[in-house]
Amino acid sequence: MCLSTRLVTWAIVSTDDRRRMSSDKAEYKRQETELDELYQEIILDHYRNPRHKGRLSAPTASEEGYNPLCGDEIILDVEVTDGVVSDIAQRGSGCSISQSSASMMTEVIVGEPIADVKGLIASFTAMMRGSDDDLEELGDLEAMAGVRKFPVRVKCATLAWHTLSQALEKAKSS
Amino acid sequence: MCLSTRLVTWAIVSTDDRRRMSSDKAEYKRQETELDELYQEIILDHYRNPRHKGRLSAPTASEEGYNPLCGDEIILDVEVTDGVVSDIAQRGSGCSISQSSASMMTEVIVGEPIADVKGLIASFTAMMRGSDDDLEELGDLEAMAGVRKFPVRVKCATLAWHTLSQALEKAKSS
Amino acid sequence: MTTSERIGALDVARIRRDFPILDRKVYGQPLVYFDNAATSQKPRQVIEALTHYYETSNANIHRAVHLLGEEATAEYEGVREKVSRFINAPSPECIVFTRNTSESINLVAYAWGRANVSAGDEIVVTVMEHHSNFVPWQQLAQETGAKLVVIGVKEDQTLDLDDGLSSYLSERTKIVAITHANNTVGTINPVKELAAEAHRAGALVLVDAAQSVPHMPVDVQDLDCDFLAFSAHKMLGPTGVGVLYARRELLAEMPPFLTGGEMISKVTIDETTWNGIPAKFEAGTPNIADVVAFGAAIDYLSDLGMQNVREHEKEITEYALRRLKQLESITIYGPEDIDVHGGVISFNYPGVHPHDVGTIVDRQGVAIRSGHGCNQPLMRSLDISGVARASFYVYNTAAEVDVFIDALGDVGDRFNG
Amino acid sequence: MTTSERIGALDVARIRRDFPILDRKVYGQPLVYFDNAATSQKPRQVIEALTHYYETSNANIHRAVHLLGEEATAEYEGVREKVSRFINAPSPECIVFTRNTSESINLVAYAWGRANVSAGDEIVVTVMEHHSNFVPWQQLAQETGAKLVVIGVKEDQTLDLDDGLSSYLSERTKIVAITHANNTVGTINPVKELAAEAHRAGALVLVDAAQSVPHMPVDVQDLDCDFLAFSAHKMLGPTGVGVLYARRELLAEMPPFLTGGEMISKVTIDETTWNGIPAKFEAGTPNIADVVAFGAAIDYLSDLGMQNVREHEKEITEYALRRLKQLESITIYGPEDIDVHGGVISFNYPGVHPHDVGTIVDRQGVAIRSGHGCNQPLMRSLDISGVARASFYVYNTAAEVDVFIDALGDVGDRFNG
Ligand SMILES: Cc1ncc(COP(=O)(O)O)c(C=O)c1O
Ligand SMILES: Cc1ncc(COP(=O)(O)O)c(C=O)c1O
Ligand code: FES
Ligand code: FES
Repeated sequence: MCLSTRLVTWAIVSTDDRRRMSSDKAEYKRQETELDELYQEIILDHYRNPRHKGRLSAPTASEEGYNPLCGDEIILDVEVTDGVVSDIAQRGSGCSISQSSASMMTEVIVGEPIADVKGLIASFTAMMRGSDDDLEELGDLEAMAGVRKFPVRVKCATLAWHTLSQALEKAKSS
Repeated sequence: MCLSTRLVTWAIVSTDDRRRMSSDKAEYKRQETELDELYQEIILDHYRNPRHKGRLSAPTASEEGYNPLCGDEIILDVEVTDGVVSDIAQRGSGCSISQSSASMMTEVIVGEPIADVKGLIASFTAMMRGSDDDLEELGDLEAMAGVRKFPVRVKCATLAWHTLSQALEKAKSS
Repeated sequence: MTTSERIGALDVARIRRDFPILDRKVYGQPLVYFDNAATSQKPRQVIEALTHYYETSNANIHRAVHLLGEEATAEYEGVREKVSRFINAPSPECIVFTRNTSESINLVAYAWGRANVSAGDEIVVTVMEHHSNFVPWQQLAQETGAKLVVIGVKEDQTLDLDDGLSSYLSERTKIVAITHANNTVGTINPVKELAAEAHRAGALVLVDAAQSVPHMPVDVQDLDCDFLAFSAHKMLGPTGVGVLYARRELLAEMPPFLTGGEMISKVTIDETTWNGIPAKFEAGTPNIADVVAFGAAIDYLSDLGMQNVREHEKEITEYALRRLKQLESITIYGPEDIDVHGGVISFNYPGVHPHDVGTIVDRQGVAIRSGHGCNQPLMRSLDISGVARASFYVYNTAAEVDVFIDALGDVGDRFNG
Repeated sequence: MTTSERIGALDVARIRRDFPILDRKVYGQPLVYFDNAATSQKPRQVIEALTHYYETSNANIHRAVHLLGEEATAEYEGVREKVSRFINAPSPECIVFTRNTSESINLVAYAWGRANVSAGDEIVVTVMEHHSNFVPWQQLAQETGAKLVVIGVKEDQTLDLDDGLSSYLSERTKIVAITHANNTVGTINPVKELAAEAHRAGALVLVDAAQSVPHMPVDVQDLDCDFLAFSAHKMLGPTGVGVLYARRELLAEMPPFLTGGEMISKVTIDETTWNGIPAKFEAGTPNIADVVAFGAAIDYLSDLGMQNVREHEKEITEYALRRLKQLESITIYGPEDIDVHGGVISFNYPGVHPHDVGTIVDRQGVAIRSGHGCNQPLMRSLDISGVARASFYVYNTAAEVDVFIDALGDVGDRFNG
């Protein structure tokens, strides 16, 4: 069995090698670069060390977000005081993109007036849709722009933001 | 509207004429001959003037046959006396093939011993399946051989015979 | 090249070149395909879309991170959008892909029906419904103890609405399920008016559009129906794809029908939560390739223009009716008024079974349908067991009608001659 | 031409030439398609069968007197016979065509289930069922008040049968619904033995064969199961075709599921009588073209020989497992024993989400699946939310496994490096 497996391996390697030859080296490089831009150090850092992870003891509103692509979920607790997002916590599970996006989001919005947060949500969503207009305003979040080259993963990046948007709606009416 | 219709007619006739040209004259003749052999005078006669049409007042057995191709039905009443099919009646509706087959069948089996009738059923069924072995024995029924060139219509020809076979089973056990 | 000029509503000579099967000989004769109400032929654009899909993007859709899966998903969902625009649905979410019209209607009868119809309620259908829009309601009525109310037809096989639809409605009427265009006698029903009346009485309306969407412009918002069902295979598309249009709120409220992969959001041992619409109604791997190819069929019809398709069929139906009427002792069914008569003609020779008619013309290359056409209640109301039926589509020509009429001559010769 | 010689169980080099999509580049790299458990690729023989059908014989089947209809019917019914022989069913009558495995199972849960399961009865499934063989039974249990009994798994993801199947059975057990081969961790279950035990307890057995019929010899009479379901699209066939095998007596007794055209014998205003089997279960126009093309897929697999297919997958799976185990800190799921492990490997990198793994290897041309694989109950029992999964088929090579392993190196570099 072992031998026969080796033989298969061998024979097919030789056929397939010819195909492999035709592999596009330049394109390979381009893809590596796109992956580098997706998995930037800052993103991996937030993924490994998520900020504001956990829950709030008395949130103004809580909201659950769900990504139909993968079934991953994020849960946000927000505390709103005098029109300002005074505290926030996030939990749930997901990929590096969704987790780091959530983590970075919590960092930038804490302490911000709701109106500004809403602007940020709009800017971030616009960026993920392809706009480069508000890149400066987004600061570190600009790192997320790399996701745009990975269309199926855009939902990962926006998950936390959509959830935030709904949490704020809830907070308003509560 | 009338004019425009005429124009369409006209224009398309000319395109289509070219296709028509390519119509196979020899094949056309062959098909006409096959149709002639299907719709023989004797078949059309039985179709127009079905024998033993109706019902029996005290049948030994009655049976309903159903053709899934078309939904047509045939109902047979048989009277069996001392191992002989002493009387039979048929009703229902169907195409020229099924109706004439039923009519011809009633004519040949009336007065025959059950064993012989069973032989006839077997011979007829064999003929419809393509065998030429028992053609002589079948007499007038041989006219039905033309149906074999029309595979989807074979069920029409055998409907009455299958029904008869089942009616005889019933008669036996009653 | 006069023949490739557009004369009449459609450039039929050019269209015919798109249909490979029209080059086929049947018993040595060029195929005259007049069985379009059963299923239509397919243009090479549709066949090529299928081939192209399998040769380049085939993958399972939704939830795939790889490129093929992404492409396949985009193509599949793209067709949902196309279908949505084609019938002017308010959103692609309102489009559920099924296998065929029959399944679309069963979906409603099971998922909506079991949740909303109970003993004593009423379901209104017509005697001219195809079995697929009759039996599911009959079964629902039998299972729930609801009453099936059946609208009859008049002499000319138009609905008997002399006393208005309201005479069939009651406070207990839950749904009116009605065909837009009948597949045997060709009657086109005034579904827009009927829908308005049914809604006033608080009933929902399901339109069986299997014979209308392929043949004329259909706008679900204009008709204002609640459900509408049709099949891809009758409109140049592949077999295996049906469409159910439903109002968004209805889809959202309805429990699912088939359960399993794709249609869930979360499954635990104890319970399952459903995916959003329309995914909730598409359990398991869908017929991805055929949905993709159906997109090419919609493009093809959109390019022709559905109003032109209808005009063409009107022309050819009028011509065929005129020629048929010249034949001796033939009975033709369906409304006289071409404005309420689709591209379908049913007829009988007295004393000749429709299957004999079918067999005879078949040997001259003409494919027509014979039988009850899944319209037994209507056949019974006409006191016949079946008809011979010719039905037309975009590639059919008046010259083909001539071939057909010639072939019918042979029927007369054999049976009456 | 050493490469076209047969080495190992299959002549893979020759097989690969039959699959046009394998010439495709993904992000500049040759496609390595390891998502076969989701859906397989299609050989040109299948694609050509589709094209050929639409270009020469397309027509609606059954009840047609014309030649195209006759041909189409013969081709469609011919494939029913082929399928019947392929799984050694006693008769083509036992084969019902559906859309997919999910619909096949729903058909049983609705038509058989609603007629035979009532409050207090028990339904046995396993925690490793695909949602399509889990949710329909869960729903049936909820609707009828029956109890859902769930067999768990052991450490190595084989079924926990230490106390025998009988420990899950009772006098009230009506059916045991069990997967033949799991689609995520690859476990092959001893369904023949389980069926015997279930039958002794008076329960019926449904086998979800979506992952077995495509990959190994399956003989329904040898397994002695009552129902068996699988999908054409996972075995080189087109999307849109599923199979339900059922014992003849069961099909004959079961009430119909979907109602409408084709499946009736007689329809009156008051009642309907059903057609014989299997037509009774095929309402409306079937997916004719894809069933016909499915015939070409069965021919293709029969030519290869299902035992050879299994051998080939064993070889490649063993090789892939050996190479994967060399990777640092990877967790591999599923049984160690290759004899009870299908051609599917699931794994995880600790701290790396499977979708990140999928994205990275995709950019090197390798298509794998990431996520719960419609196996949420199993995932939950493993306390994970998903896995990365590579699944193999007849055209996959050890060289492709090497490409895949290289690509995984990049995952380690990025996340752990
Ligand atoms: C074990 C198993 N059962 C059922 C299914 C459902 O098959 P389909 O999506 O074709 O209905 C699958 C497909 O993923 C499967 O792997
Ligand atoms: C009016 C009408 N409704 C329903 C159907 C059923 O369509 P399908 O067989 O595609 O389910 C047909 C097809 O003959 C039809 O003509
Ligand atoms: S894959 Fe689930 S959130 Fe990214
Ligand atoms: S067509 Fe009905 S019996 Fe011949």
